[in-house]
Amino acid sequence: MSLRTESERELTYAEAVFEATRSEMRRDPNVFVMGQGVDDPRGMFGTTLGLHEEFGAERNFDVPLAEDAMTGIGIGAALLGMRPIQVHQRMDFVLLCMNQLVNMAAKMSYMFSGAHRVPLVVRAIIGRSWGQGAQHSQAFHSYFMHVPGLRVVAPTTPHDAKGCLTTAIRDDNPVLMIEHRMLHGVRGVVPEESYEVPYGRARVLTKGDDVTLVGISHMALECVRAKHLLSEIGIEAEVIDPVSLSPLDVETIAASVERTGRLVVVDTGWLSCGASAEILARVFEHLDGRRAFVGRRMGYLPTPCPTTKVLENLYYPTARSIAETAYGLVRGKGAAEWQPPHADSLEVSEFRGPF
Amino acid sequence: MSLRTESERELTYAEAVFEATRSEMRRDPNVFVMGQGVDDPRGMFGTTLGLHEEFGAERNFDVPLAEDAMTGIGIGAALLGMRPIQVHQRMDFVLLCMNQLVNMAAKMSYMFSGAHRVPLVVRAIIGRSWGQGAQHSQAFHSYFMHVPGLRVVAPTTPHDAKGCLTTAIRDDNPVLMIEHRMLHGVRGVVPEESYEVPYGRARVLTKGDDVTLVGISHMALECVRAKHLLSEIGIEAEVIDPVSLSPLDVETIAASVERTGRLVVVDTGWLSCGASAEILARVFEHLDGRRAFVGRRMGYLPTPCPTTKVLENLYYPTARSIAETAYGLVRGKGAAEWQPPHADSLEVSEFRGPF
Amino acid sequence: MLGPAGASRRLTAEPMEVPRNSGTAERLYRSMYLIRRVEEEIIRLYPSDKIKSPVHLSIGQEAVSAAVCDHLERSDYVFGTYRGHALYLAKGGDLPRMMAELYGKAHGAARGKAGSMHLVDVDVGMMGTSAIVATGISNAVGAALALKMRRSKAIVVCFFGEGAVDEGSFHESINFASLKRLPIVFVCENNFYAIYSHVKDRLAGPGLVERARSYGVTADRIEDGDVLACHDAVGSAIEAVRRDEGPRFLECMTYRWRDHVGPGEDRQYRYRPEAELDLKIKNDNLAALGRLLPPDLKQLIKAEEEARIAAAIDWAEKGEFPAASEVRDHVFAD
Amino acid sequence: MLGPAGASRRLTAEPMEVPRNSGTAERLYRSMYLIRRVEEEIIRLYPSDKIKSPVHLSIGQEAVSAAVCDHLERSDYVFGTYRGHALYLAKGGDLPRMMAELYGKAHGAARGKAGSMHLVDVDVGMMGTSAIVATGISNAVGAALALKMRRSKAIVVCFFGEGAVDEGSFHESINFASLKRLPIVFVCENNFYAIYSHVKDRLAGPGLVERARSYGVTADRIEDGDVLACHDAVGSAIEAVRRDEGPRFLECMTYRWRDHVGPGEDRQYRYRPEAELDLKIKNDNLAALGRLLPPDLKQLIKAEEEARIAAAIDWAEKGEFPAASEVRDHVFAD
Ligand SMILES: Cc1ncc(C[n+]2csc(CCOP(=O)(O)OP(=O)(O)O)c2C)c(N)n1
Ligand SMILES: Cc1ncc(C[n+]2csc(CCOP(=O)(O)OP(=O)(O)O)c2C)c(N)n1
Ligand SMILES: [Mg+2]
Ligand SMILES: [Mg+2]
Repeated sequence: MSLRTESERELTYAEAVFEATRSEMRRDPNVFVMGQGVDDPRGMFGTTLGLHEEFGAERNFDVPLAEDAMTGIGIGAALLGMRPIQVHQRMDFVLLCMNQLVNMAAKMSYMFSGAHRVPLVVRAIIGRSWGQGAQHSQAFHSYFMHVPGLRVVAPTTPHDAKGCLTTAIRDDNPVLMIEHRMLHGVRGVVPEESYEVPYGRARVLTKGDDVTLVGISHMALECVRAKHLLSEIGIEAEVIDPVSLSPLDVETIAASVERTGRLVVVDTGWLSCGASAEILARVFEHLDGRRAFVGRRMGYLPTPCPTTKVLENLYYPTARSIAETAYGLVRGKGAAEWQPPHADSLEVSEFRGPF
Repeated sequence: MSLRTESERELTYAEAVFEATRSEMRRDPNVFVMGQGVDDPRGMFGTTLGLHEEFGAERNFDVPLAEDAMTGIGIGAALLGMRPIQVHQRMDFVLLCMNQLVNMAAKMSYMFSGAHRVPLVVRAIIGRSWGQGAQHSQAFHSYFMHVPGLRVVAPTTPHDAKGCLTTAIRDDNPVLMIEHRMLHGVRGVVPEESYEVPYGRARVLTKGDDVTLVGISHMALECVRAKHLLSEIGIEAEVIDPVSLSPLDVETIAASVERTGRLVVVDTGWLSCGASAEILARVFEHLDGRRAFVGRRMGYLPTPCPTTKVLENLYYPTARSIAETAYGLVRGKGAAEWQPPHADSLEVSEFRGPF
Repeated sequence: MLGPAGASRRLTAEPMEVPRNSGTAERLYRSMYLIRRVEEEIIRLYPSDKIKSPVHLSIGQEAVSAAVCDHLERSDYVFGTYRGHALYLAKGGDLPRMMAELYGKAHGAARGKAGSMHLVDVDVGMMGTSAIVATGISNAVGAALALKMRRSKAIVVCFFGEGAVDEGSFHESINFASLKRLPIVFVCENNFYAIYSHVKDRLAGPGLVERARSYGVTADRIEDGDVLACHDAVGSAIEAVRRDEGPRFLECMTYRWRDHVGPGEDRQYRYRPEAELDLKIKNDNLAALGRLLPPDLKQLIKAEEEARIAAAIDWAEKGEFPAASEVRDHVFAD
Repeated sequence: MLGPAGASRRLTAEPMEVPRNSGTAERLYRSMYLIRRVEEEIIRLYPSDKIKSPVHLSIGQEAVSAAVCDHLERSDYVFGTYRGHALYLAKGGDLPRMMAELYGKAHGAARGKAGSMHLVDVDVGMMGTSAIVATGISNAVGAALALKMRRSKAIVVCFFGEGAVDEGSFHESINFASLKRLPIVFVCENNFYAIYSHVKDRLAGPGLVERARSYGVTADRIEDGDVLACHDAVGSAIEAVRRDEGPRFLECMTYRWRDHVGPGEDRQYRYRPEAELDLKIKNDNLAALGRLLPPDLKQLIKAEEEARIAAAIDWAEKGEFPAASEVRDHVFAD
């Protein structure tokens, strides 16, 4: 998917992340990158590749395997006005630094009544495919959406990846940026100049009157694919990418649901107490009985992620399962069975890892 | 609040927790307690007081300040058939052991296809009052509700505290039991014999046709108080205590909302991606347009917890604010303003800490 | 809002001649006396329920903060724990604003949002304290990293109890500090207990100093009882860090007289031998230091500090509580 | 479902006379040969896309698992990491079920849910592996705690890379193990690298052995290159643990020949000197050990193991994938 704007230059998502990082490092000497392997020959899937060559070893450095302290160290540096960017190759590892992120970073501004600010960016990559298994496939964005004092963004397009990261780096508050591994190779138009993508503004990716599909991160792609499947049988889906999860642009989503009367929220994560629960609840509260609607949540199965492909394929929502769900909502209980054609997700099916 | 059953013996919540622990330790030599200060002269607010005297120092022992490894050690012992009970004086500290709970305990049964089981009980105490501040007042039950493979219980009454803990200890799966510090001193009828409170069964505490109030943990008490305030002006609230959060008994709650058409979920925690979002979403999905209803979520303000009393008082839902919210739902937009009388929560107002 | 004019932020009395190490003894006595007396006032005030938050007192432990901070510039940074009154005061934190903070008032150090457990005064480099054990240590290391990246001459001192060494976070932090040779002093206040748990029941092996050395960090154990000796030992460690010789670790032996939390005593719990406590009280560091000062100088110091304390309490009591609207302020920096 | 009859779980060939330490050399050679060849087969099979999960190979590191496990009973427990093929095989894990697991088949060690990163075979005490670095260490300590509480004679051995020592969890775990004198051996396979990051860029101070000693744990460094010497050193440590002398720490120097993950080489990344790698390959432990065995014995072992491997792959390939309904099984123990 590429959203064409004035400029026609295309980059991959990984390149867009790299570009935002490099241009902010050029702009502000306080910006630096720290993380396991950020300066290694693979450069975090290319997103940090060689930054130490331009900016010196002090501004793009490898760290010990010590997620808790390294997060605390980032916070401490931020207290003195540095602007660290930390990267986790898998979001599963942030479970080791929840204490610093939630008990410290999120609270320091409030607890000290503004005496401190924590301009910290944490990039966390959600793994998928090629047998990532139970411990390399998890998505914990809801954990951060739960906590006041943190911002959470989950850009889907290269354009938004660059813009969200730029906004995050310039923000004086701790920001979690969620990147889906399946998006790193996806291409899209990215302006060369710097720009910020604002918090709390959802993007309507496609217009439609029959059903609202909200897709988070990689699931926005699958929703667009589902939309095409649905179009073929005359159902017009409006696809919305929230982009920013905290704060969340409930107005845009609710306005769409007000028209369509039907909502499917598709998350790259579990449902229970997840982002999809929050979005559904927020739309419900927002419409507040003024407009009846029906809604569904989709996401990971309520199990750990199985490794074997045959089971892993069942674990994730697909364009097809999203289309089926939307179809069920639109046509209602009595409708004829509809089996949408298979829609290939090349970024998944062609992925060969190794991680 | 005491739910009178056949027996009339009353215990405090803390005593009920103690009794369940002691009787399971007598019943099964594999049960043991480990945690910071469990064998100290205060015995975790009395819940573990002197257990080492009856069962020996090996079965109720203090541990270093090392939440991550101690959790992993509990898991390792459980793999060999022991049944550890771990206690965190404050739930805020579980952020240090999220990795072991989520990446290991929750996954071992599935990841190894049943080759392992993890009979671990983690008791986590939510702090409140007497200036606990931002880092000693948090409630993270939604984090555990999010993750497949964990069970989460949040008993409100001494009766359920004993029964839930007994169920948890006998369960071959990891269970989080959430205890609210404000409940430890609350008295209620507790049978002397052992009994299990089953997962996934909510309790209807009071019947009513006008509005459904769902109160989690300590908030169930406040909902009962709110119910009394509402009664005085002729509004009958049905108060439901979910008791078990994962699995959740959505049927009972939805059946009530189907009657009342109005739902207020009151959590002792933040709203965003919280238990209240999940409950609201589940009820919405369950009724699935068959019955329109309006709903509200209440919980912590979307801020860290302030220390000073004047602000802390604003931070938590109260019987009064719950009653006001319910009143608004029942009487609708045009209704006259109603200021419910103050209902004292003695367990809060008389609490003098120190922790 | 600043404190009353009389309450200057730094301890500015001129040094006077006293038997040994005169200026130092005077400064340390003044600092320790202030800490002791402020906390005694907290004990006195606590039953009134005006201080509605847990307090963790440093009575008995004053020497460590006083001795360390005496070597620090205002531009140096310190990080501490919930047991933070002593550090806040020794580093020159504003006393009236501390008292107002304990009272939960709007003119408190953090407008009442922090309470005793989260004292902060960035103007003097008191960077705040955490109530989650050991979590401030990595923050302190991060501050030292920032100083190094900026080629600053300032240093960081990080205070924590021996209980914090149990936490993995300590190890990750000291390893990184050593790896990058950061300008930081780790000051472990070993008071033997974490709540009611003795260090020997939590810490395996030859001891804290050996732990630190296993990270390539020069480490010393400083015995309790001689404040001036402690001051000297701390001084050379700090000088080494200033000379960019990499981090230092100091195990400062000390002892808490009061209960872990709250204003009371804790003899009734019998978790520690009464004789152990009695001996510490008998060998009171503050009294011993006082004996080195001429009586009239001592009296002068006392009078001055008493006046500051009284003024601070008075100022704190008079202030307003924050307005309800403040509850939503500062969730984010703007 | 068990593997084919030919694939016995334990390595049961009778010892024979060889120059030095005959039975031992034979057993170790057999074990190491099996590991090497199984992984070479994985390399061969990988391009077929039949193994759809990351593999972390132990080629070059076989000696450690082989030498340690040779001293273990079936009733002893081991915990390992995602780089777990060697440990699984050395502890006597079922080879056909391992291969089926890599293929994601229903008759795999965990019915396809685990893949290469989470090998398990509780029947032989292979307690499973974690893909989150260092997290298995505390689980192993917990198992040792359970053994001690039950007065069992069994012991636990915990394997991890030197990268795991960076994690606070290691420190918390070894401290507790030492405090309680638990029957556990910590085996750190120091292959110098965590992915492409050299240990000297992550580990401050005098070294791993000194770290362990600072917890009161007896610790030894065992050099790479002499498998029988390694076997002896490991043996005495294990015997000490069996005599209830408390935990031991062994730093086993070793080297990974292949890329961190995947079947390939990694010379193109130039993160390590080629000469370093070449020297290790030249001094191949397996080949060196083989030179101690009579040629015909060696041939016999090879033939036997090749037959087992071929049978295992054949069996794995033939099996079915799990049914769709299995995706929801085992979230909870029933
Ligand atoms: C991570 C964490 N675990 C447990 C606690 C509960 N707790 C508060 S203070 C304390 C003891 C700390 O002892 P030490 O570090 O020696 O400091 P001291 O109180 O002696 O000054 C404990 C266990 C906590 N606040 N944080
Ligand atoms: C907690 C955690 N952090 C980071 C990673 C990513 N990671 C996977 S393996 C690895 C290197 C581990 O090195 P080492 O422990 O030496 O083991 P080796 O791979 O050399 O056998 C890293 C950093 C992880 N899996 N878990
Ligand atoms: Mg202490
Ligand atoms: Mg390694």
